[in-house]
Amino acid sequence: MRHRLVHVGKGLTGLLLLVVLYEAGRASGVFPDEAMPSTIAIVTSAFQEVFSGSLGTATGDTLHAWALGLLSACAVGIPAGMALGASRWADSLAKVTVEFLRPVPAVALVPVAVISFGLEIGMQVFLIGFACLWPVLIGTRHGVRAIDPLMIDSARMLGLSRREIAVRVSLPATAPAIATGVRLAASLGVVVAVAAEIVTGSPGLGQYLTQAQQGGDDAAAFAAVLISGVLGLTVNALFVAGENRLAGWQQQSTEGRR
Amino acid sequence: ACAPGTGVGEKAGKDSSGKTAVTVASLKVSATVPVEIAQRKGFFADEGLDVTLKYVEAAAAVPSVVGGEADFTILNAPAVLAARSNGVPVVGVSVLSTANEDPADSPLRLLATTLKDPEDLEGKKVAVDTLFQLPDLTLRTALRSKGVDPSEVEFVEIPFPQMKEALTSGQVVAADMTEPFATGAEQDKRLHTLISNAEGQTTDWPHTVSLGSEAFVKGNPEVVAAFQRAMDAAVAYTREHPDEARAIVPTYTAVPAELAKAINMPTWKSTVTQKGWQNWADVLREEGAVKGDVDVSGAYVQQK
Amino acid sequence: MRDLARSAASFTAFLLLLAGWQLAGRNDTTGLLPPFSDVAAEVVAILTDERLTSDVLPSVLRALLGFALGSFIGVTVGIVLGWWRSLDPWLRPPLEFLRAVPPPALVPIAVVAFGASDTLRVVVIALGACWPVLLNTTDGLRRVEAGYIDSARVYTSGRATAVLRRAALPAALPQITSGLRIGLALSLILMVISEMIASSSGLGYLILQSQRLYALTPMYAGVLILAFTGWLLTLLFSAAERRALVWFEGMKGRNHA
Amino acid sequence: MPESVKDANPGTGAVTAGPAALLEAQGIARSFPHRNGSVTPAVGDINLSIAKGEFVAIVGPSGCGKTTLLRCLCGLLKPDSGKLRYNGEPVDGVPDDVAVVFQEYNRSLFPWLSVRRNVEFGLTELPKPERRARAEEALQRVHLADVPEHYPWQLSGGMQQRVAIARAIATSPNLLLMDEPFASVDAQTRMRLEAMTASISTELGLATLLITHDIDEAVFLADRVIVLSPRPSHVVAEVVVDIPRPRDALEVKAMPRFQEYRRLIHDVIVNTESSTSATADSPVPARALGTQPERSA
Amino acid sequence: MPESVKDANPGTGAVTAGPAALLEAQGIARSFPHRNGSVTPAVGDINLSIAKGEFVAIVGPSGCGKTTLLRCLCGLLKPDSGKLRYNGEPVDGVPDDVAVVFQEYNRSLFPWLSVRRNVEFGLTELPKPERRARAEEALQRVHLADVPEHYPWQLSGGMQQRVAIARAIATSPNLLLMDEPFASVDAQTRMRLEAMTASISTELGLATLLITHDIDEAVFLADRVIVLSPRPSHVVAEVVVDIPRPRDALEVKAMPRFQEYRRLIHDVIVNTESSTSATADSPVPARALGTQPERSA
Ligand SMILES: Nc1ncnc2c1ncn2[C@@H]1O[C@H](COP(=O)(O)OP(=O)(O)OP(=O)(O)O)[C@@H](O)[C@H]1O
Ligand SMILES: Nc1ncnc2c1ncn2[C@@H]1O[C@H](COP(=O)(O)OP(=O)(O)OP(=O)(O)O)[C@@H](O)[C@H]1O
Ligand SMILES: [Mg+2]
Ligand SMILES: [Mg+2]
Repeated sequence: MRHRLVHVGKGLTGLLLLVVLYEAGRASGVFPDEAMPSTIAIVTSAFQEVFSGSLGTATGDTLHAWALGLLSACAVGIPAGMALGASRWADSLAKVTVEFLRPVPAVALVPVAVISFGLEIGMQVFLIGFACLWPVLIGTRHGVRAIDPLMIDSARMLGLSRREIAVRVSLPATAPAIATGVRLAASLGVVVAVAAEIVTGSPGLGQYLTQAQQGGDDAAAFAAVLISGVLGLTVNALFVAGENRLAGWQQQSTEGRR
Repeated sequence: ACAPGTGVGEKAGKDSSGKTAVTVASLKVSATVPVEIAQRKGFFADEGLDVTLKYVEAAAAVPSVVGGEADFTILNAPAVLAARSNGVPVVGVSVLSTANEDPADSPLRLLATTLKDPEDLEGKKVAVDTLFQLPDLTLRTALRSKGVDPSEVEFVEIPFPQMKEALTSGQVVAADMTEPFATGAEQDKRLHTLISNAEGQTTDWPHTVSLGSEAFVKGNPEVVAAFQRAMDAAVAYTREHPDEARAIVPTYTAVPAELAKAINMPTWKSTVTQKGWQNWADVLREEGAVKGDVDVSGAYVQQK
Repeated sequence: MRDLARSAASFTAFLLLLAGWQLAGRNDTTGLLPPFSDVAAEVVAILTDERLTSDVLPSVLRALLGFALGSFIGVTVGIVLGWWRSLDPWLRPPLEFLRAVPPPALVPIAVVAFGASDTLRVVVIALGACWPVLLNTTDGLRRVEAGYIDSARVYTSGRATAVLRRAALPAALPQITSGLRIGLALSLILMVISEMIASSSGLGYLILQSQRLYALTPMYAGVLILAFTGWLLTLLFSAAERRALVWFEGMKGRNHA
Repeated sequence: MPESVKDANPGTGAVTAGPAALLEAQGIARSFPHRNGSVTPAVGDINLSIAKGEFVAIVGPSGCGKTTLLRCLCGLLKPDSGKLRYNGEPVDGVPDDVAVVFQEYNRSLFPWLSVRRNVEFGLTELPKPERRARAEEALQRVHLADVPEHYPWQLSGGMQQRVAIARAIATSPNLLLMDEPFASVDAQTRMRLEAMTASISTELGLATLLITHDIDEAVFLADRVIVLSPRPSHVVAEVVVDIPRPRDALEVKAMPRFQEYRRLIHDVIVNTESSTSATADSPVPARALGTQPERSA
Repeated sequence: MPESVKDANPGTGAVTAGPAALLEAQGIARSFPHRNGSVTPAVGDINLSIAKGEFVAIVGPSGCGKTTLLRCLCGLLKPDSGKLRYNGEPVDGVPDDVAVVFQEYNRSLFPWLSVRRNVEFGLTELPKPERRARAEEALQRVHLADVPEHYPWQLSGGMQQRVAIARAIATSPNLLLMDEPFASVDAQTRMRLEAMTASISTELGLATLLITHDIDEAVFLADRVIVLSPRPSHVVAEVVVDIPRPRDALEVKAMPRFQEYRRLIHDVIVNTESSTSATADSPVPARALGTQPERSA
């Protein structure tokens, strides 16, 4: 408990450093004073807007699309990544296609996404899912490749079928690498969700941000940035907690010996 | 409605109250205020339309009508022509606003720091929000009318909210702003209006227009006509009640109420001629925004 | 022989994808999905006129520069966090905060700090692309087999930098390259995003501008060039990777040798 | 069961196992290609058969291909050539009732599972209480009943090796393949584990193939000891150990017979190594000693 | 050099090493905490010293904490308590001239380096030709001169273990710590490697600490054999092996003295195990046998 408090304290100190840097930038004139409101103004605005204004709803909308997008990316990326990692044939079959699709920016897909999925959340989920797919896929693929072959042998020796091996050996052994990929995708997902909202105008933080900027309300705009940052932070904290449960063995097995 | 193409070319259905259900993908900008008025003042309802408003950003506007997500959307006239010239089947159905009668009233204007004469812009950096969209094209037209060759000016894209910063920090010598940024920036003593974007244009130049997909417009002439009538009525109402319009703007955009009272509005006008559309076709071609011909015939539904 | 068959299969799968596109494009009524053949013709046009040198090459160069800078930042900070673990609780939260800030939201700060310049774009790319590298470096370093570290400590007499350079980094290299792979593709995407602001040329600008004017054929041509560039770069990258990671593939593939 | 003494005649004489042959390998060869095109031949040409319930030990110099052979025998590795039958069926994949203890025990345990769950890993089809009981029993046999909730990486080398053994025997296999399973345990524990191995293989009628470096161990445990040549390996001699079971460690090791077997095998190895790879006929009168082994089971 | 016979008096008597003590450990203890708050005590309380050029062997039951002790001794693991001096200096990090052969050889070789480069790993300060020469020599000593360009994962278990030994001796350390270095090599090779170890330690005046499970090996090689109790381990007995050097394997193993030492150590182990953890005074008259060891060097 105490340990955890100290940990959180360190993190808060780190964040405080960020605030200090920001304010220093403002004070020294590196950041333009008018365009960049003070930390206090931002935090105040964030509080007001979250509890009374539309920022709360916007955050909810973004989170909703983000969660669905990330989930679909995982649903596709993890099995596909495992297949690509485990089978050389699958890997080479998909290689060119994957490498071709990967650098396609989600924004370039907006027209196609709107035509195919409409203006509703489906379009956003598609765009977020598309962007999040690659880190999950590549991370999983790497993880499967890094499995010690002797573990697979052991499982085969113990009579497991290919499918059972995938579920009971490859998946847990890959969990740490998947976790890294998903963690990466999770915050990328927030970014893409916001960007997609900016571009398409679907409701959410991004639209809120554009609106605030259009309205010249800098504090509100920065409040949206603050919230998306805090979202990222929270998401990461959740993932770290989940990762410790699912993949903690790896951390411990390497660190316990040091 | 997720499947591609649903709704395109189909008859718009009537809902239980006997009204025709119509979806309009609108934008959260002050130029679309007639749409809000048509909805709130019952102009749509008067014409037997049950309108659902959805808000999109410009990038999603055209896909939403050609994909059947919405029946009508709002854009500016040159964008409609550009889309058509690239084979996207959209048709303008009504005009919401045109260039201002008095250029001084224009919501779009070029603000500068030290320059006094538009001719001094040649060889300098000028900020525009997005190249080849309405603000940029009107500015070019205005410059040409003053004898300045736009191709000699270096335009860079800087989003409206950052323009003032770019100006005062000296990154650009002038910036083409819209409302509410222009009004906000003008309060800064260091900045002044160099030229209005409305120079060299008349109220025959359509600015904001409503549009639908070709298939829908062909398949639903009555709905289109009803929509046209409702919009035209709303435009007329807007012109006559500028203060009411200014009061509505902050309710669906982020323009602060204070500022909304001071901002310039375009001229709300629903009738233009073919010549008015042709002007844009010429500008688009001249400025190199589209390749090849821009055919204005069929680009918009004739006024009833 | 087998490799040849694999590449053939790979390209066949890709061609099927293109064929699907062609078919969808032919049947498209919205005007927003041009058939592949039109797009391919446009690609050839772009690559043979002056847009190659005015738009495509400078952008790719910027993407590469941004990637290089981002990788450097990612690896460096990743090493700091992964190796000097006591710093992690302090630095992790601010970094996670920054990671979640969408680049479009950072535009005001960036424009003001760097002006509407190429530097701005390279920095935007670098700041976006550094995260996959950073995370994978950190995690890779944390997961290095304890036995390797022990050995290295004994045979380098415990000099921390030597242990890091000669044991931990090579052992983490497979995962770091996995991060670099993601970062490389991300750099190209960020290149497009970076050209959303304050630009008047470049591949990303070409894509975005075409999109705004509903010139979908040049837009998809731009995307195709982007994808092709990504594929080429990945190919180069893989070749380098194969050389550096012979041991990894050999070690992991030995069952099936 | 081996009908009689076998003359090691590698490359020519196929070992014809009786009707009771459980595993039968003919002309197994395996080499490893390298990137630069060169090839390391590991297993040269090996004929081998294990009867039901038989205990066979393999000894041979380091790097001669024992592990490779074992991996081929259980279907984990495809031999370049040769025929392999298990229970009369051609081997394709690991047969259900074969368990293996790998030489690199530390890499074969699953680090994300506790010791108990590692041992239970192969027993999914059993109901949970029985699974647990079996795992506990197996852990008891290897004297590790006190650490079921530890993770493998929290164990010493010898403990990990014992977990691997427990995991293998918990599945109650019909054929147990063990690759130097006692290399990392202390002498005391080793003796106990040897005794355990002998007793369960007798009790359960389990066929066992043991790779070991310890000649004493081979002779003490096996019905038949197979001596391999250096790489590329082939069978240099097969020694049938005719000591009645049950065998008591102290008793057996004091028998003159035991010493004779020991010496014999030692000599075979030394001779083979010195004559680099004098193959063809075994230079040692393996025949002289071999007789029908008796088994108590 | 150990002045005289040591009485194993764990927990009380500090071992005072002479002026020539190279490594001196006093009251070393180390336990491992678990997530659930419980603690596994591994090393109980160990006093130990190794003189310059001395050969010490440690035997003890599996899991008693030998590896943990070794990791503490070379500065890889911080003991919970106790003092550690190397060359008179407190140990903080791994001293320069100490080499270690780890028990988990397969996890201690670098898979991205060829065998030769693994062996050269500790020699960076030497010019390249000399580095290469040293690596070659070391590989020759472990009979692996023919696979310098292989990667560790292309080698058999025994070969990997030998590479680890080569890597250690190539650095010409002053203190060599070896954790069951011969566990995976065949009997023949093992004998050769034992002989090699003995000869280089004598030739180079190298102090060696050998953890082994083989009592014969311990007695044959060591000047002093330390017997550890089960976990948490302490020293149960120290047996000074008074057999003159150079020792010839066959000769020594035939000596009645050798058998006596062997038996003695065996008895200590058996007694300790049976009396669960009868500590305090060693129940065995270790003193009776120990005398000043003679070294040929
Ligand atoms: N993946 C591989 N690639 C290349 N060569 C290999 C590979 N695996 C094994 N070898 C080679 O095959 C030979 C036999 O190896 P194997 O592991 O079967 O020996 P072993 O008899 O088990 O030795 P040990 O008793 O030392 O474990 C060795 O020379 C080794 O170098
Ligand atoms: N990282 C760890 N976490 C928890 N417990 C550990 C850890 N490492 C070792 N232990 C425990 O410490 C004890 C001693 O382990 P150690 O490896 O030192 O034994 P050992 O004497 O070397 O045994 P062996 O001869 O089997 O190798 C064991 O009971 C083991 O479970
Ligand atoms: Mg082996
Ligand atoms: Mg140990």
